[in-house]
Amino acid sequence: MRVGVVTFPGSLDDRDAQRAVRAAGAEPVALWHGDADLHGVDAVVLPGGFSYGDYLRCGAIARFAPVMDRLVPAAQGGLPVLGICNGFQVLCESHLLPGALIRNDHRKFVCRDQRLRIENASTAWTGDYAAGQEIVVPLKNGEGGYVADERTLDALEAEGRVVARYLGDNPNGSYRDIAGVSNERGNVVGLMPHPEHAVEPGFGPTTDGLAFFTSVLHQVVSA
Amino acid sequence: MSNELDTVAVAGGTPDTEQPWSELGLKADEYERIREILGRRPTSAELAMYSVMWSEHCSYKSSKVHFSLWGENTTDEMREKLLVGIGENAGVVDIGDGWAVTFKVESHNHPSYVEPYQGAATGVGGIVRDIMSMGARPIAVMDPLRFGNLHHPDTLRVLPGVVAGVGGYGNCLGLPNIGGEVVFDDCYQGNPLVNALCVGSMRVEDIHLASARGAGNKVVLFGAKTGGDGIGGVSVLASETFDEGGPTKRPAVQVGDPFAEKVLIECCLDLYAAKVVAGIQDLGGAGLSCATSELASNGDGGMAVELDLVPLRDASLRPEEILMSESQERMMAIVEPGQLDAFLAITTKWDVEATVIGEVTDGDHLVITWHGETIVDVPPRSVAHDGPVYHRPLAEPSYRQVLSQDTTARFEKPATGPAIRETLLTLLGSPNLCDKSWVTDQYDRYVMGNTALAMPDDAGVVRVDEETGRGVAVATDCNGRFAKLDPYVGAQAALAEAYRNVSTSGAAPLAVTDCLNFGSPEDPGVMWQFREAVRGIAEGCKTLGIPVTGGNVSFYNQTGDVAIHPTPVIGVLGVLEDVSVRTGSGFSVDGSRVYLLGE
Amino acid sequence: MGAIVVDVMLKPEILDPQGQAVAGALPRLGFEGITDVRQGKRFVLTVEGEVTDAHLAQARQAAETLLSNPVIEDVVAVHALDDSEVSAAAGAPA
Amino acid sequence: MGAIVVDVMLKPEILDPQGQAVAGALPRLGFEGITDVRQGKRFVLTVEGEVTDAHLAQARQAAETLLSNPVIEDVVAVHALDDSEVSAAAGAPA
Ligand SMILES: Nc1ncnc2c1ncn2[C@@H]1O[C@H](COP(=O)(O)OP(=O)(O)O)[C@@H](O)[C@H]1O
Repeated sequence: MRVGVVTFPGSLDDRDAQRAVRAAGAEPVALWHGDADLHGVDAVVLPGGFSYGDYLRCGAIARFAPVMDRLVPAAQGGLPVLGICNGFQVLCESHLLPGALIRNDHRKFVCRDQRLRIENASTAWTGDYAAGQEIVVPLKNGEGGYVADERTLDALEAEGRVVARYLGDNPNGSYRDIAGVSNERGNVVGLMPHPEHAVEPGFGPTTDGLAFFTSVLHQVVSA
Repeated sequence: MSNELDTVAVAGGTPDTEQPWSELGLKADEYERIREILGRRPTSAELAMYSVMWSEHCSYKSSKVHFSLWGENTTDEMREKLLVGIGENAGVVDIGDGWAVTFKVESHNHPSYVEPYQGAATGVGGIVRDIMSMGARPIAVMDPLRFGNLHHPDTLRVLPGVVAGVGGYGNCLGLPNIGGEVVFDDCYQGNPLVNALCVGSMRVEDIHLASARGAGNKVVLFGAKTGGDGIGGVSVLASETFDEGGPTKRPAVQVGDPFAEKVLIECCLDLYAAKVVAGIQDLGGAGLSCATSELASNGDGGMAVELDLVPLRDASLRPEEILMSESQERMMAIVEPGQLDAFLAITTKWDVEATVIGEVTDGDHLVITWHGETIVDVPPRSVAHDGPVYHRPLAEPSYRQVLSQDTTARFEKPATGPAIRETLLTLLGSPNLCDKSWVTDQYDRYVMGNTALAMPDDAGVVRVDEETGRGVAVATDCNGRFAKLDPYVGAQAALAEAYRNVSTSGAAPLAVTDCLNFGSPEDPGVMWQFREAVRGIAEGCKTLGIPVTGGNVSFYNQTGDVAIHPTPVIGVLGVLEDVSVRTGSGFSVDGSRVYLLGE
Repeated sequence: MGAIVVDVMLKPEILDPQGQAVAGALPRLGFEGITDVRQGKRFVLTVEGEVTDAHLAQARQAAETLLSNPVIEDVVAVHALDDSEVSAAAGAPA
Repeated sequence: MGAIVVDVMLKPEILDPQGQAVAGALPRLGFEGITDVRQGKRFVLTVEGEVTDAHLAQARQAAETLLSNPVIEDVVAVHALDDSEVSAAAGAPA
């Protein structure tokens, strides 16, 4: 099983995502933003970071990278794609996921160990969790406030597309405490917190994040 | 300066032209020395170069004489693990298994007072480029900070701006922030201290040095375009005391572009891996003046540079301004002609602009032309290394007598349970002891996935080798109040504290870096404090058996004639064979016994 | 050399933390008459030569595709920068 | 309810990484005619009732003290938002 990890200029957690893929037992494949080719991977992670400095809007410029020309139709066709933090922002800008991420309501970057509840354990990336399971993984962002209009939010709730929710204090002003959402099919997931920083004992608060990466392995193998 | 190009030929024929050496911060005798070296008056471009390179900040002219204390107190045993010592961009130590680590702390104090966000941001950017220029991948940053009174209105401007700047730049670069300090004291009100430390790692054989060797090799400038940022900033902002109205000379502020720097890091690492870099230097204070003269001075020949080839952001810049510009996110490499194509292929991949602006020559002069006319023709050593050296007068300041008589005897000691409780709560709630997470939560400590300890622990610990778990611990410390009472003992106390913090994490201390923040060197009392602090650190290091590998001096941290407390910030680095055995500083298991070690 | 201004504001229903922070600070500084603040972005695009209709059309398209995110933002104006504004931009505050 | 617009731009000599990132992206998206981009801020201040000269004076002062950082930014315009702009802001792109 080969999982691609895209590097945009300004990606930061690309090596971390590769490490997490390896820890889950899959083979990480480095994908380059300027190369319009997915090299036959079975799933893709868009990692965290500040692509193009996130100067315009986070994820706005990365969305137009050549690799995205391939990724968008593949995702629409069912390829499992996980966007973490900046990757989530890129997925929203690409309209693969609804809504957008804006500046944290307290206007500061926040880095902390975050409690989450997995709300939907049937997406391509959460199958190894139990629905309702609580986990702790790092959260680190300056523009992590998830926003969408009421209709969209209601639809997401109704269709079970809220994948994870913040527990405790809302860290960034996200509407309805939303930490992650999926597309209708459940193959594309965007997540603000960083499971890839919680896969190895001693480096990160827990190893609770590993199941995101094993989930996709099991789902692809069984599909 | 008139608009006519001041070439070497013009300068030779017009010895009596008035020059603004004093405005540029040079002393009359320094200007005379430049004329002696050149055998004529300098051109305006040469004057610009000498003035920035001979500034306190770049030349260490007041501090240099005391640096012999480092060497005198470094034994051969202490040098064993030292791969690169004082004098290069940053020191490098051998941490075993073929791994080398480089680290250094630097100040960006005055710019951070003028524009807190950008000052702090570019402070981080500058030290990271120093580390990159050694051939290393930067792997962590730290930020020892000092502010004035927490309740002073100006602190409301400076503190959030500095913290946001350190975080904004470091987070965007993807470097974990693994520690630092936040200290409040009235003495820093008009002179906050923003010190930034960076650690980098590399294989021993990948160490790169800043020297231009091999006639015919190309001089390549790469990274951001050159603009009018901080022109004269280094000499003005770093060497002049603030008057009430703030800085009076060029107010140009440098703006950092962390995205450009992130791309530059990855680009440099690809260049190193492809082995297409023969020499490299970052552009920091004094910009091209510094990079060209230092590379040439450290090399084996001369250098010829066509300054008009430098890509500009602002087409109206004059040659002397281009030489002095402190635009950020730029590097200069020496590249063998046969490797130039491979070099440029890598910079193109990363969308980094790279321009050949000259070459190494077999002469012994640095010659810079502007559209074919020679505007600089100097021996590079005279610019970069043989600047003025001052033996400034020292005198023990009289305040110490008064201070030493003011003991704790006049305080009433809390005697009852409630009084002790009250005292404890007051202490815990005081700005210098309270929880610092308002600051540290704004910094990414997880990025890169190698952080084994960070705040709230006493030392930061990062893994260097993912296979073996080998890694390093770093801590920074300084209590300026101790240093004010006795700079010798205070500096040693800072060293000892950082040493202890590294040891308690489970690491074996290996090397020291320091950032010496002081008032005006023209004040004999300050100079005495400085000398005592250096002596304290050097002798302390000898006792502990670990060498000073590099650091930075920041003078003129004073408002009017009132200097800050002497603040020699000490960083100690240690090595762990396997970071998984590191010890955190909290109680982790219920029922553990608590021991007090030492006296 | 001409210039085109593109103004982008968050949609009215989207939370604007920056605008709110400014609005909260104003009364403390003695500015009493201002009841609300929204913060948006202003882009100044430089084009070669005079601003033509073709330039404006390009700018409008860039505004809709790259410079704004229609999920949360509105493009509120795209227009050539007139000379009085250019001189203001070059120095004197309005 | 009236509204006042305050436009703030980085001083021309100050590096604008945001504008540069946009400028770098435009040609890749096929926008060829745009040679440079600068990104600034636009504030819309709401006041009670009609915009008066007193409001404008306040806005100007707020612009100089709070809304801009005079070390690196210029206030390039302070003016009442006219009705056509208000309606644009409320919906239709210009
Ligand atoms: N400016 C800063 N940047 C990063 N970390 C910091 C900073 N200030 C304090 N810290 C971290 O916060 C923790 C607590 O700091 P502090 O209260 O100063 O502890 P101590 O008194 O034990 O040195 C330490 O891990 C320290 O490294």
